[in-house]
Amino acid sequence: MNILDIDSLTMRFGGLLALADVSFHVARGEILGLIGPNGAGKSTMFNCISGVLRPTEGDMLFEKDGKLMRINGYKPEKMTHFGVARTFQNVRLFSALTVLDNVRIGRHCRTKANFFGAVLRTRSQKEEEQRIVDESMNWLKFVDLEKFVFNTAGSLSYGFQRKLEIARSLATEPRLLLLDEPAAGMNPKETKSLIDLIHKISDLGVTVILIEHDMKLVMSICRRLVVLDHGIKIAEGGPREIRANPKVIEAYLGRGAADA
Amino acid sequence: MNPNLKTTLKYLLLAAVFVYPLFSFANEYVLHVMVLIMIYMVLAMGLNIIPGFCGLLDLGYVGFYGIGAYTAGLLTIHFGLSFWVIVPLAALNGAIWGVLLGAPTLRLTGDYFAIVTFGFSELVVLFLTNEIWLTRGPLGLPGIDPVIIDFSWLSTLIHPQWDWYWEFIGPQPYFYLGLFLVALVYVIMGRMEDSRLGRAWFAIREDSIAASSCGVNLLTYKVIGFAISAAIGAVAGAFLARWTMFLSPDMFKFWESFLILCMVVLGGLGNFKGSLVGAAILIALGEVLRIILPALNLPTETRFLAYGMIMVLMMRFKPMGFFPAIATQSRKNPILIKLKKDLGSS
Amino acid sequence: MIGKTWLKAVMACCLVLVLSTPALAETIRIAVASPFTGALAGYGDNVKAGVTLKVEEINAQGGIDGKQIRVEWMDEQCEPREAATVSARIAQNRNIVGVVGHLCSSAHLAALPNYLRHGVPVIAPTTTAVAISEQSKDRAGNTWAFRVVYRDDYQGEFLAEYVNEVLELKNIAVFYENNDYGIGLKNAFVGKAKDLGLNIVGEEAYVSGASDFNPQLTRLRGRNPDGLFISGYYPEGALIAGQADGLGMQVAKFGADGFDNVDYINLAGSAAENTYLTVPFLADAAEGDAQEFLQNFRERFNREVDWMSANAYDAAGILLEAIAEAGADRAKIREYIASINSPENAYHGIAGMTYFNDVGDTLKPAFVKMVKDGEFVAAPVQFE
Amino acid sequence: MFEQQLINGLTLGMIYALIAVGYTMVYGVIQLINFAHGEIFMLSAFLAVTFITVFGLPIYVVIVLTMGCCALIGVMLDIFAYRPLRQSPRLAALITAIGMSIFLQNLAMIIWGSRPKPFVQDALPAFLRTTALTVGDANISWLQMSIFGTASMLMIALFLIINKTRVGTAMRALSQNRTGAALMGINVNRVISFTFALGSAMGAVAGIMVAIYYNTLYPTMGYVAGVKAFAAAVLGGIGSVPGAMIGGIVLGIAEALGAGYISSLYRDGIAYAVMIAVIIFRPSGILGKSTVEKV
Repeated sequence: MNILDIDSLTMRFGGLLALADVSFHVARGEILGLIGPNGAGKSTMFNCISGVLRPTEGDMLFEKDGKLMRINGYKPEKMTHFGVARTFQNVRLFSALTVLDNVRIGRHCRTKANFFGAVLRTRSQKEEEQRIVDESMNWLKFVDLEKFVFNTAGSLSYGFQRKLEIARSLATEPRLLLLDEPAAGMNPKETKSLIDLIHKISDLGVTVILIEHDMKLVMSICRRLVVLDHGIKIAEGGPREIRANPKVIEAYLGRGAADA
Repeated sequence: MNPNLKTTLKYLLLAAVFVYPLFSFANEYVLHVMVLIMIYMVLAMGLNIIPGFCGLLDLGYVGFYGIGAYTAGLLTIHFGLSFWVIVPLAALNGAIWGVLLGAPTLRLTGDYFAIVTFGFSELVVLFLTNEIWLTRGPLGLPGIDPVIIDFSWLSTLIHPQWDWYWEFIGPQPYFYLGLFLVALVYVIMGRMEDSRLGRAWFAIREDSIAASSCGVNLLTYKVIGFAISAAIGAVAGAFLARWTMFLSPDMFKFWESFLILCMVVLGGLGNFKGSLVGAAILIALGEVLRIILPALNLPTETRFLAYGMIMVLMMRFKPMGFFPAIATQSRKNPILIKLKKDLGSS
Repeated sequence: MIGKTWLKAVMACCLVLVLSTPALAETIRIAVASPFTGALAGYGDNVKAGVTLKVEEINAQGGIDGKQIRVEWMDEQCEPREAATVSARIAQNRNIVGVVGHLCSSAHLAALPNYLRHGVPVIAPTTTAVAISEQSKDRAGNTWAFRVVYRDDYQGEFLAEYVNEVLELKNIAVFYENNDYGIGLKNAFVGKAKDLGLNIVGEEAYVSGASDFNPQLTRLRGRNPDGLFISGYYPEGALIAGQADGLGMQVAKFGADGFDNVDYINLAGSAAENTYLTVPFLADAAEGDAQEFLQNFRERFNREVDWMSANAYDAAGILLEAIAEAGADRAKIREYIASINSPENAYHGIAGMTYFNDVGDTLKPAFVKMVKDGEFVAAPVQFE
Repeated sequence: MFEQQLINGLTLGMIYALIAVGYTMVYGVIQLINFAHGEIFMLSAFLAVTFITVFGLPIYVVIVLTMGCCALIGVMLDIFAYRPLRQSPRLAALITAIGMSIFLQNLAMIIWGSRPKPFVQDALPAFLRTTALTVGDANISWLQMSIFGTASMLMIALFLIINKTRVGTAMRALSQNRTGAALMGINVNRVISFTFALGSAMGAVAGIMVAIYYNTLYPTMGYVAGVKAFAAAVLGGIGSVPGAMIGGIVLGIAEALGAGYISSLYRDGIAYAVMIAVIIFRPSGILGKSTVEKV
């Protein structure tokens, strides 16, 4: 069964057509690569799925309790609640807060203590706080950041910040994880550990959509790829097909490259 | 300084302040100023939620202060309600207005929100000034009863000769009541800060888009923050009403909003303990200048000249405030202390 | 963190404590509480001038019992909160035996509880609010708060009668300042005017510190009044007169003591002509002392005297006389002032004679001045 | 009566607009609400009167001289108070602005005294107070005409400076992206100082016009006018110069009509209520561009 169906999605910003009639689907449990040159509309696609933007036309269907439901127009926090988590192209951490606090905030949508619980320090609130810390620690261990629990997020190196952002999004218990260029700015060693991490995430049963420019990384972990160019889907298929697709080559290398 | 010595000294000083009003040499003016400082401590802590925790500029906090004060004053004069009933009612009224103002406007960005809050507080003052049938307007609201603790109904049941009835006269009882109020708000602030609620606020402050992708409903949590902040401001107002026993719309001009904001910034945005220092410094500064300037043979008229200059200098050399660290309360969270220990030992 | 926080807060408080310990000196100290900074500092300056003149006179004569008088100038910006703090400071300092102040009624009302509880005699030169009468006694029934100015209700009614009988205006437009003074005065005037059968064609308000009155005046102009009653102070009053003139409203203007400042004419220029105002004293009608005072005032401050300075001069005079007669003791001073309770033992100041009733209010005759050829002159018809 | 109220409102609005451009330009380049701007407006009135009474200069010279002095004050304000705080949190600069506002206000009070002063009427041409034309039942004086004229002229000049000159281009670049502008070789500090100078000069003209129009000046006059003008700047869309002009005029007219037809007691309240309503329905003001954060 598909976890996400994108059906002729269109996104306009004034006169600019960022996504034009894009359709594809994501199967439950797969790692899908979303690639394309700069300005192709990849991040716009993520912003639509995660609720930051409301698409102009078309449908987005997300699997919930075994049924597909239309998710156009839901706010980001609602999408997180449904089980869609994401990272950002430019890392967006709560940089003045500690690493642990960042992940604890990720637990927000799965917990429910309110003002009165907090002020009266009820038993259930205390238990919940303990659970939040335990679970957050598990996620930090999952991404190998347990050494930095009490450091401020802003003080981490770029690679670790990326990982922390992944840990934070995992803490929301997603079923679909959107990773926006997770390897950008990483050295080869960090990239390698990232590949392992993505595999580990997939092993948990989380479906992953990946935007990435590092073709080696994409080709090595994605079974299937969707290619966008100027808001139009130009190709879809396995890594080998895509690599051979003349349209893709043209999009990346310019007209003429495919003929040569 | 040796940390142990420091702790001891700190508690000694606290104890000294605590017993000071009981001595016969206690200076009533000093006590008066201390009570005033405590009111501003409550206000500054309450305001800190908005610019400090949620990262929104609020230029109209005095509106809620005024709403609380007049709620308390009118309920006292017309219905003779007890202070202990009035405080929750004032808080509730403040919170209601916080929600009414916040719900439609908290989606505004940055300075647009700031100017809306400012406009609101001006409207509150205009209402208090113009609706003479209700508030007596510029004539002021004199003759508000002081705080009364009345357990006579209980004492007569126990013993006919006993009369457990105390009326607050002079600054001493208000000092302790104020201290209680500061402590109460302090504890509430600490507990809120180190909770799911506080973390959601800090997330909004640090990066609202990331916060919403963590599942934080931005508007809801901003409105909650605004309502709580308003309620705290209203409580301070209720205390003020029963302490000064006189209210006038002049007491809630927008300069007060700025003053409280200055306290918050000076103490450190997002650090509610810093707000205590900010309040103490800015109120004490006004009084210190009142005393020092004549001693230096400078005319009274130079008082605010110096005040403004000192404010500028403080910001010049402490642009982040005295205590820039945020979310410090979690350092005392037993769960985290234990975690730290476990991590250290492994 | 918390340690340092508390430490600093406590240290700040201690600093206040240390600095506020009273200094010992061979002087008699009185306090003057008024706005010396802020929007209303101009009025505070008037009070300061009046008191300064009186104190300098006494000190030049050798002070009281050989002790010089020292004045503590207490700035309260006309803000009730500041006034309450200032009054606590005054009350605490036992060396201060009496107070001249406050300037604004709201500040005065906020300060009174402290004075009453500690027993500080206080004489207000300018507070006209009616509500003060109910707040002037302590629990034992002793009056501690006095004022040398008549109440709003008296002036307002007086003015209504004057307008009716002497000026013979029938259609009155009322323009009042939205503060305790303006409203109190206006209410008294309107109430009396209606009783007298005058026609109040419109009531408009403005806020103090405003500078544009055209919208309200335009509205009032539409009602064709033959008189404009401006219930407020001279700075706004002058602008109102000027703007009314600009709008082509050639009507008689009248106000109360709030207008009695030569700046009214300076600011309003030719538009000030044909303005009538009630005042507690008339320079022309004043006795010998007063003429000397006027002369001294002009020399010392290089401006014409206004009613605030005159009242402050008298208020300080009463307080200092009480100190001289009864000694530098708060309770005795209070008793002495309270005993000035009939025309026979009234204090004869430059603003006429002053005596107090049971609640500390004063009963004074009111006079009428008018602006003629760019100067204040006594109105041709006075009124008893 | 309506025409008269409209004229009243328009005059008021022109003055607000002149002050508001000072707020909005500074906000545009450094995102600072310069609360001390109102005090510059106040200082200009006092400086002008001082120049006339002490040095006996003719009014036209005085206006130019005052504009220059206020521009200088604005630049000094920037250099001494705000420049050290460029890298600090925005609120630190805001508090500094409030502190400077208190300082300047009290400084003026100490120098010139706290009582209101009349403007020197003798220095003005006599025809100013006479009626220029009559529209319906409204009289428009030459003074009002010259306020309209001066304000409009200055607005056009400002528009030309911002859109047609090199420094104007630099200002616009700065308001888009300060780092980018610096990388393009723009001397950021100099452009910011120029912005302060320009805004202060505009405020100075407004100050003199208010002092002449109402024939009064006092140390706290900058406070209220400044706050209203700030509201006008926000109403028009803070950061937008044409927005500030429109915001000022809208606010002035709303105030005059509100006071004339609804309630003079709620005069300021009507201005604020209009402002709040506009902002709720147009969250970035009348002409402000809503900035969408790039994710």
